[in-house]
Amino acid sequence: MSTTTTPEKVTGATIRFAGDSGDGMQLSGTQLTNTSALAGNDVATFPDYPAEIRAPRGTRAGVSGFQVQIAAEEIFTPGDQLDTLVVMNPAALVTNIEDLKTGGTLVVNEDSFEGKDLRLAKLDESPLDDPGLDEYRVIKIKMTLLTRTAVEELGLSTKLADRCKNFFAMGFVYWLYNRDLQPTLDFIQAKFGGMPDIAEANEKSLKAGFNYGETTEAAISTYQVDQAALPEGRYRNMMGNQALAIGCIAAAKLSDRDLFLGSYPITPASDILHELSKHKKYGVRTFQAEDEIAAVCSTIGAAFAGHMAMTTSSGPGIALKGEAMGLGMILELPMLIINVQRGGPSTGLPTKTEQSDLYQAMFGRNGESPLPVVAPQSPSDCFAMAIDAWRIAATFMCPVIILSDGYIANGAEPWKIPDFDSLEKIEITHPAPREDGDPAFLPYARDENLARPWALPGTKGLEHRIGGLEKAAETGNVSYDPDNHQAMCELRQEKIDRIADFIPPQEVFGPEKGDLLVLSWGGTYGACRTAVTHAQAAGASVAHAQLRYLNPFPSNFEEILNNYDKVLIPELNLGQLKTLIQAKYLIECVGLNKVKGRPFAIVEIEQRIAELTR
Amino acid sequence: MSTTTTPEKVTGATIRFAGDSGDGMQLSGTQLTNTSALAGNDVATFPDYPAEIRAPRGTRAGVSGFQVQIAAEEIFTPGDQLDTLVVMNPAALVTNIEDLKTGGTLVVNEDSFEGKDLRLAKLDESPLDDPGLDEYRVIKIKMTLLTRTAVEELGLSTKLADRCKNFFAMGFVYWLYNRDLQPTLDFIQAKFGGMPDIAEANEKSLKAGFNYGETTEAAISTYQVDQAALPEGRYRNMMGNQALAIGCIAAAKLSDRDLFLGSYPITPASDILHELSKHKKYGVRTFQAEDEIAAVCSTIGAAFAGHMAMTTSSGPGIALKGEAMGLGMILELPMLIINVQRGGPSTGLPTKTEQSDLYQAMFGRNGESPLPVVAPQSPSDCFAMAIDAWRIAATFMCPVIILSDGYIANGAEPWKIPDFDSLEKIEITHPAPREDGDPAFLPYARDENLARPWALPGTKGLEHRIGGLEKAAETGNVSYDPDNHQAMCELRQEKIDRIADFIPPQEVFGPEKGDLLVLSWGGTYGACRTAVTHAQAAGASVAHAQLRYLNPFPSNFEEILNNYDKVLIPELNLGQLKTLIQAKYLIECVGLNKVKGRPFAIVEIEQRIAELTR
Amino acid sequence: MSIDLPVLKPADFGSDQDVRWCPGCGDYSILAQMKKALVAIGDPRENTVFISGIGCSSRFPYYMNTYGMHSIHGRAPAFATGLKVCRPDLKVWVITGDGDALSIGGNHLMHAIRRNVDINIVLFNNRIYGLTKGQYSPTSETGKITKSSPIGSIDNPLTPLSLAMGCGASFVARSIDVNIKHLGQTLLRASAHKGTSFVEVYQNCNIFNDGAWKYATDRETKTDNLIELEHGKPLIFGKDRDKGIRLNGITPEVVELGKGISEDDLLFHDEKSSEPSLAFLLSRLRQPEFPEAIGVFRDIEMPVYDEGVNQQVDQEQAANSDATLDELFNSGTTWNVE
Amino acid sequence: MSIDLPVLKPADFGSDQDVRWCPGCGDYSILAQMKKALVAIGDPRENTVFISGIGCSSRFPYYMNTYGMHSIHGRAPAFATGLKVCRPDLKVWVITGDGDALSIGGNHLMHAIRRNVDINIVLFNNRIYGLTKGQYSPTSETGKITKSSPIGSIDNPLTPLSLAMGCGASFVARSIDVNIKHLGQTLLRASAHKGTSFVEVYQNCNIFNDGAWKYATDRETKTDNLIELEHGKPLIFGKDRDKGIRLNGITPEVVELGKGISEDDLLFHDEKSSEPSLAFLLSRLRQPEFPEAIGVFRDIEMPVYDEGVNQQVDQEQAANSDATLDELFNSGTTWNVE
Ligand SMILES: Cc1ncc(C[n+]2csc(CCOP(=O)(O)OP(=O)(O)O)c2C)c(N)n1
Ligand SMILES: Cc1ncc(C[n+]2csc(CCOP(=O)(O)OP(=O)(O)O)c2C)c(N)n1
Ligand code: SF4
Ligand code: SF4
Ligand SMILES: [Mg+2]
Ligand SMILES: [Mg+2]
Repeated sequence: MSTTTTPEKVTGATIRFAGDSGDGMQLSGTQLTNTSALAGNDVATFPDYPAEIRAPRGTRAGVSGFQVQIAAEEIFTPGDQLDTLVVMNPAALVTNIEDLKTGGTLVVNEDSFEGKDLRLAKLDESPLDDPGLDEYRVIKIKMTLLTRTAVEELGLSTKLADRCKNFFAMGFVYWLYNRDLQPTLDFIQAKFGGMPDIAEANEKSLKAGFNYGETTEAAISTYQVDQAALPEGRYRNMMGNQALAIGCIAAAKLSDRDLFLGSYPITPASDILHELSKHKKYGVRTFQAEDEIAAVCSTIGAAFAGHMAMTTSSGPGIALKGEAMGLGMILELPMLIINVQRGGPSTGLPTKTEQSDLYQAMFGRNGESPLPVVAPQSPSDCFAMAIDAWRIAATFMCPVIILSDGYIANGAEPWKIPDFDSLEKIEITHPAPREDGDPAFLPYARDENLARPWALPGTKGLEHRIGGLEKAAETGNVSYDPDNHQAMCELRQEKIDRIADFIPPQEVFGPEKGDLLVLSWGGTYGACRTAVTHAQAAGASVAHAQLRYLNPFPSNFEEILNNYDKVLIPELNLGQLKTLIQAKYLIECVGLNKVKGRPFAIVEIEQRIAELTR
Repeated sequence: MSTTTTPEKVTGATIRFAGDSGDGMQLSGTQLTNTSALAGNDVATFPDYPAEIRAPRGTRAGVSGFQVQIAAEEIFTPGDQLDTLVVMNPAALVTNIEDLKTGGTLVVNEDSFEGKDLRLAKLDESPLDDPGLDEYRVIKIKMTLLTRTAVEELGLSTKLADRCKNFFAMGFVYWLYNRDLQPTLDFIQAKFGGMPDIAEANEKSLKAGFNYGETTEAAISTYQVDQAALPEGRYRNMMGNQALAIGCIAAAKLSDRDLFLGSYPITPASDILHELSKHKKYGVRTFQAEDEIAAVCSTIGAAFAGHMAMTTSSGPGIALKGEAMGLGMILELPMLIINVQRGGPSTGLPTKTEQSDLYQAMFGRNGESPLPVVAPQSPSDCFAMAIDAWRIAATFMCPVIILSDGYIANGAEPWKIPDFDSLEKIEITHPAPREDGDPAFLPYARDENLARPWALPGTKGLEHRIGGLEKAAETGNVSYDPDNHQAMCELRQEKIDRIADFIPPQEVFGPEKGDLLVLSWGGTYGACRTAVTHAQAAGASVAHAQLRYLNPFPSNFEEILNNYDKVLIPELNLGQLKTLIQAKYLIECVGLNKVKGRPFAIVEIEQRIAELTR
Repeated sequence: MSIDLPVLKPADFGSDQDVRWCPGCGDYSILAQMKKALVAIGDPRENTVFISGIGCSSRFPYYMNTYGMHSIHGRAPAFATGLKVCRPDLKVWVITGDGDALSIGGNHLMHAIRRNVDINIVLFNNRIYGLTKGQYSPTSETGKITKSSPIGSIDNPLTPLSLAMGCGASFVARSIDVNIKHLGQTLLRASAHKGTSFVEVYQNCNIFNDGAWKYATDRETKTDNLIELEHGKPLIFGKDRDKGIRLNGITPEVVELGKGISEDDLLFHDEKSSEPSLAFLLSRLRQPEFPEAIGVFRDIEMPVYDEGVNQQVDQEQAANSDATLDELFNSGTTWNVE
Repeated sequence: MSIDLPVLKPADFGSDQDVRWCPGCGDYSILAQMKKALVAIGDPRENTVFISGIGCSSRFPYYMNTYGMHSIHGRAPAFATGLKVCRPDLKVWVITGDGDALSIGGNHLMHAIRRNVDINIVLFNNRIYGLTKGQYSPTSETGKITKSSPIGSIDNPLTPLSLAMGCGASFVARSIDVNIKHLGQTLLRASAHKGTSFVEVYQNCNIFNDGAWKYATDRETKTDNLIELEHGKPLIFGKDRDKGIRLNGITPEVVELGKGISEDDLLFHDEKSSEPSLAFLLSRLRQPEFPEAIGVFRDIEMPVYDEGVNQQVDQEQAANSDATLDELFNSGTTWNVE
């Protein structure tokens, strides 16, 4: 690959493709991500699309975007402001332009700024005529025309030809950022190999876009993003939902059993179901239930059966599972309950991200019903968290809630691939069969973790009945005894509390004591870590703690909180973690709360840090 | 009514009937309660029965009890320790005896302490032979034999004759406490008038019991409980569920509309459904839904229709309603959601009381989904609370959660009957029809309370669509706009917060400042108030606050909390209100937590007060 | 007194919101026919309410300039029941999908039908979960390959109309998104029926399940694959109307007319039959063995739930017209403290 | 090799927990017959699991010395599905009531049946909510006076077997608590069937709905009010077996034998019919117009859900017997950082 312009070296770039939902922007972004990862960059992505399958073509509501940050250093977010924005139509331009940096590059498909396009975007005049665009480096390209011309000889219908536009746009961006075309050419072969015409058209368009840049020297400069200094190893790109799925398969195998998923589709959790349903060869059984209640109940049935059982959903679906989760808790059977959070309340903003189901995870059940809650911090962390969560569930015999979110679920980042054999096994023992003379089996006896035995149906001599009524200690028989009830409620709480000593102590990034601790959980990790890094570099006395275990809190957590004058908790909700921490430790915290269906920008956190440390 | 023994004057007495579920103990207790109330006593009751319909006869699991305190002064609980315990069989004796005061009276049906009775109660020897009984005044009566003899001439079957035993026991207790037989004789006529034989048998048994006391002078002394100095007025006995039902009918009428209840039966909430279904003549529509989800959804439909809509359930059922409650919240329609709490978690202890669904009420929904929560303090307070709750719902256009509990629901106390006309009206206005030229109707416009208009289907020109997706301010159209989402989340929270200025300020019983504040909510009111009264009398610097509004807290609440050195929160859970208060006010509180399926004994609270004020 | 009511046009029933279905989606046609049907029904806009669950189809209420509620997934019949019981004066339509109605919402559908609440339920059956991007649904054919069934689904599909019959439905019909006249007529019939009207509409999802109903909509094949039910008429079908359905005992069979078989030998449709067995049998006619029936399968009178509720209330109110709240407060045993 | 397995007695299937139903409750009889049936079935205790929801009937598992789960209200079929899909080696029974199965649990029942999961569902139909002390249930007759319907319920009752047929059930039967022999046989038939067996048992709740099935259990009336289905046999009933059911077109009618009507004119039962219309029609025979049918209505082979799931898994595992987790981890595009 050669280019006539000498590329300008940059440490990173944030690029967004934006166009109509039908324009293939998600594909463009994914390809750029993979190519860049292969080039050794660190990458982080943020897809953002409308709730409709195909929102009306050309409208603002129909705009779909995919943002990726590629970098020569370790990064934690898909970036705040854009270096380059590609827009395929006027609606995409007006809804995205404000994220473009002053001086940033705006690539426009000029062909789709006709009267009809403007009308669909509810615009009276072409935004290309807006003098405000002067602050950007605007590159107008007749992409539709050029693409049609590029594929002309294949004799495709105009409709099919126009579908290749995104490859043209991609090609141009590849030129701009000195990307290698080969991975995408390979992808085209793999994906469209069965339809040679389409494959060729896409290839031609991709190359045409690239060549257009080279030939016309459309831009003053192109960019070069060097390899990031990631730890040595083999990598692949990993999306959060995919990592959860693969992590769960690994967890099942590490504990030497098959996986069962009971689930009902819901955005943004469905992809876990999709992914797992592909892996039957690893002994995975997926049950697409009639609703969320059946999903969780089948999961409990599978846990009783002795499988690694799990259920996945998002906020509204989890609300429906509350009653059965309470049963799972009192049955003391191990299972995972995964909530990929989305914008709430109610149906809310189904395709947007939020962290507002923490209360629900902690308290959304009747009675005293404590359950462990954990939260992965990034797409690739989902893998480790799934295994961790199952280890807790199996060790303590209890359902464990994993709180992911839409941002993590759909975002991607490089994942350092482990050797399966290097992963720590999860030892589970089941009580052995008994003969007639043996002492009676006690299904609610306790081990050193207060866990009860996991006796599997089919095992002779362990026949026992479990249920949702309060149960007598040891025997598990129904008991209305007042003192027993108190003892059992306290015991179930105590069991969960003891997990604090099982999980790793809380780590802190930065000074052990100081003015400010930034405390985050879940997908806000990247923005917080980056902001704290910047603030530290600027000399602020600030540390960052990423809380991966939300219930119970790690054993050293209180001590850590007391080491800082102030605690800032940025959350994509109105202050839910803050409530938990204040209630438990009586330490006043400062909330930074955003509920816009979008992740934090790094600068939002930087600003607040600056205010609190100045 | 005359008696040969001169009665001993006492300020009050606590009496419990205990026998097999089939022995009619609930009826005996209820009759004694009514009779005593008619005699001008203050009364408070506590029925306690097994979860089974008819648990196996004669077993410990089958014991059913009814406790009543009758008093010549104002009382707030059914009493801690028993002055008199009536037991109909060995199982009842062994399971109840520990609640009897030293020196208390134990009335025993001697006839049912045969071998078979002992075996059913899993006893090797008759507990009547236990020397431990010496600390009580034991009165053994051959009740079965005496009852059979009393009704002999009627020629009833033995089975039917034996069914009258409870009237015999009642008669004896009436003699012991100098009660008038007439109200119960009237009751017998009203209830069994259609079956003259049965009516006569019951009458004869009642009188036989009374006469047996008088004739045999079975007891050394009888007791006289004088009239309590209740405020002037007309009274009736009221149970909590009944008061909720009647309060809701009143609330509907005060706001000039019909009542709709969508409900699915569940203990201990079902009686509200039963009660309301009797009142069709007041325009009440009850819908026994196929499940709790349909119940709450039909309620939302009825609220949309313009009715006063409500749904009732208990913990597990409320868990199922979570998703729809979130919809009700975002739709901003007024309705009541009543949770009559029972022992949890899961199915738990269905017939026992507990206060462990506060977390669920506050947080049991996905997303940022705040709802007002209120809690009546006693059976008769349910009436006022229902009206209050509906006033809040209609004024602020939101669902309101009422947390009652099994103790309040089934307990009874005198209720001072108000004049309907003296109750404050609830003014509700609905927007008027519009003509074609009128400005567009804005279903999410706001009034001074941030409430949106309640536009009724059928009104011309107000056609609008509501739903669970985030909605644009004012128009209510679907909106994915990030800033709008934040604004709407904050607005919905703000609206609920503002209710703090609408509800009455928190009252305190006792000194305005001091060593200790006892803070209670719901059914623990009586025990706390009594314990604080006693402690105050003993000179402790302690006050009592009964929190009837749990979300938001009253506007002066923080100030009050700060006026005391310590705050004690007795709750029938593991510290749920404590969590809320600590999170909000960062004030460390002391918890007194009981989860035994039973209410607090006054002495339990007294002890803790003593410890904290010593 | 005669008032000149403004005559509404179909467009008057459209709201100001952009319709956001995929171009080419069958939902557009149903929306258009519904607007026309409402014109024919003639109720004022404000007396009509559309209630839906969640799904592509369930966006429907947003596009209607009537009252409407886009509720939660699967529960629309329950909202509609509460509304209708309180406000029998309103016309209530429930719009739902095969996932919404039959998967998560199966229980509410079943109970609305058995109670015979006076609502009209229109089920857009595209045999797929559209909104969540293409998982198989309870009406998807066994072996279907979707995102959640990469090597084919295992579940046996439900026949919605058989289910409705199993719940004792009083009105059951089927139509097709592109048979616009038939669809319009069917909606009118549903509206005219007192009690729950259950209408299944074959609807094409051109994005995730394109051509699911091809056999029933293709010019070439449709006459052989569909049979239009008409009350009192024999079951005849085929391009040349030369085929029919005959009963052999209780088993239906396809026969050719002529060759000794006359119309009189055929099964005659009776939508008014008090027993649902015929309608049930007709609902079991499925491709490829049989042509599938469209039209009204059943339309009988049965006690209507919301009417019953309101009758009881009216009756009790009439019998106790002097009942006061004070009477309620003072019922039972009372006493005075002076 | 022959091992002497200890022969179990019915009592061996009883747990050590006190049975807590009301004296006289019909549930006792079903419990007794179940224990006997399990002896006949001959599976070891540890391979049998009872799963129930909530209700008086749902206490059943506590009284069986097998594995068991007393779950939450209405959801037992869903627990059973999860269990059976993972452990096809176990025999799974679901015990449920008319409220548990048909009210709150309707959706799960429907989907278990249509998927044809290999479980046996026994519905104790007492036409009342027992455990919550007597509200009307979805099978209560219209007009029923209960605590929640003081002037009579308005809901039309469901016929559980018609519903099951509407969901495409592969095995459907009905028996009566006090017909102990028939009940025992029916449980054995249910157990033998592969796929979902759905058995309705008429059960007396002597506390809240005593005599609900009097017509079917009273010595005097039962022969006239019941008809016992036998595969391949004509539908004959009556004390003197002198009455029968005949089809008039598709409409059943009661006829007297003799007077020119012979057995051959009657409707013949066929539990193996591939189409459910006959079974559906039989399920619609209701008192007082018709005798009600007991016995096996339908027993056909149909693809079984849990088998299908496990076949796919086995097949994929066999075809990829060398699949390693490392392969999974490394799939897709990977690159090395050195
Ligand atoms: C409680 C809940 N569970 C799941 C979802 C996700 N969801 C939305 S629509 C849908 C299925 C839609 O299928 P269908 O009813 O056939 O409608 P279509 O989109 O095909 O018109 C699902 C699973 C949800 N919104 N809420
Ligand atoms: C979620 C939930 N809702 C309601 C209840 C209360 N409840 C328990 S059993 C029951 C109905 C029982 O009726 P049925 O299934 O016919 O059983 P039966 O007692 O008659 O055997 C109800 C409403 C509950 N336990 N859980
Ligand atoms: S996904 Fe299918 S059903 Fe949904 S709008 Fe698009 S074409 Fe219609
Ligand atoms: S209430 Fe009825 S069903 Fe329940 S145990 Fe008693 S008799 Fe049986
Ligand atoms: Mg669909
Ligand atoms: Mg029942």
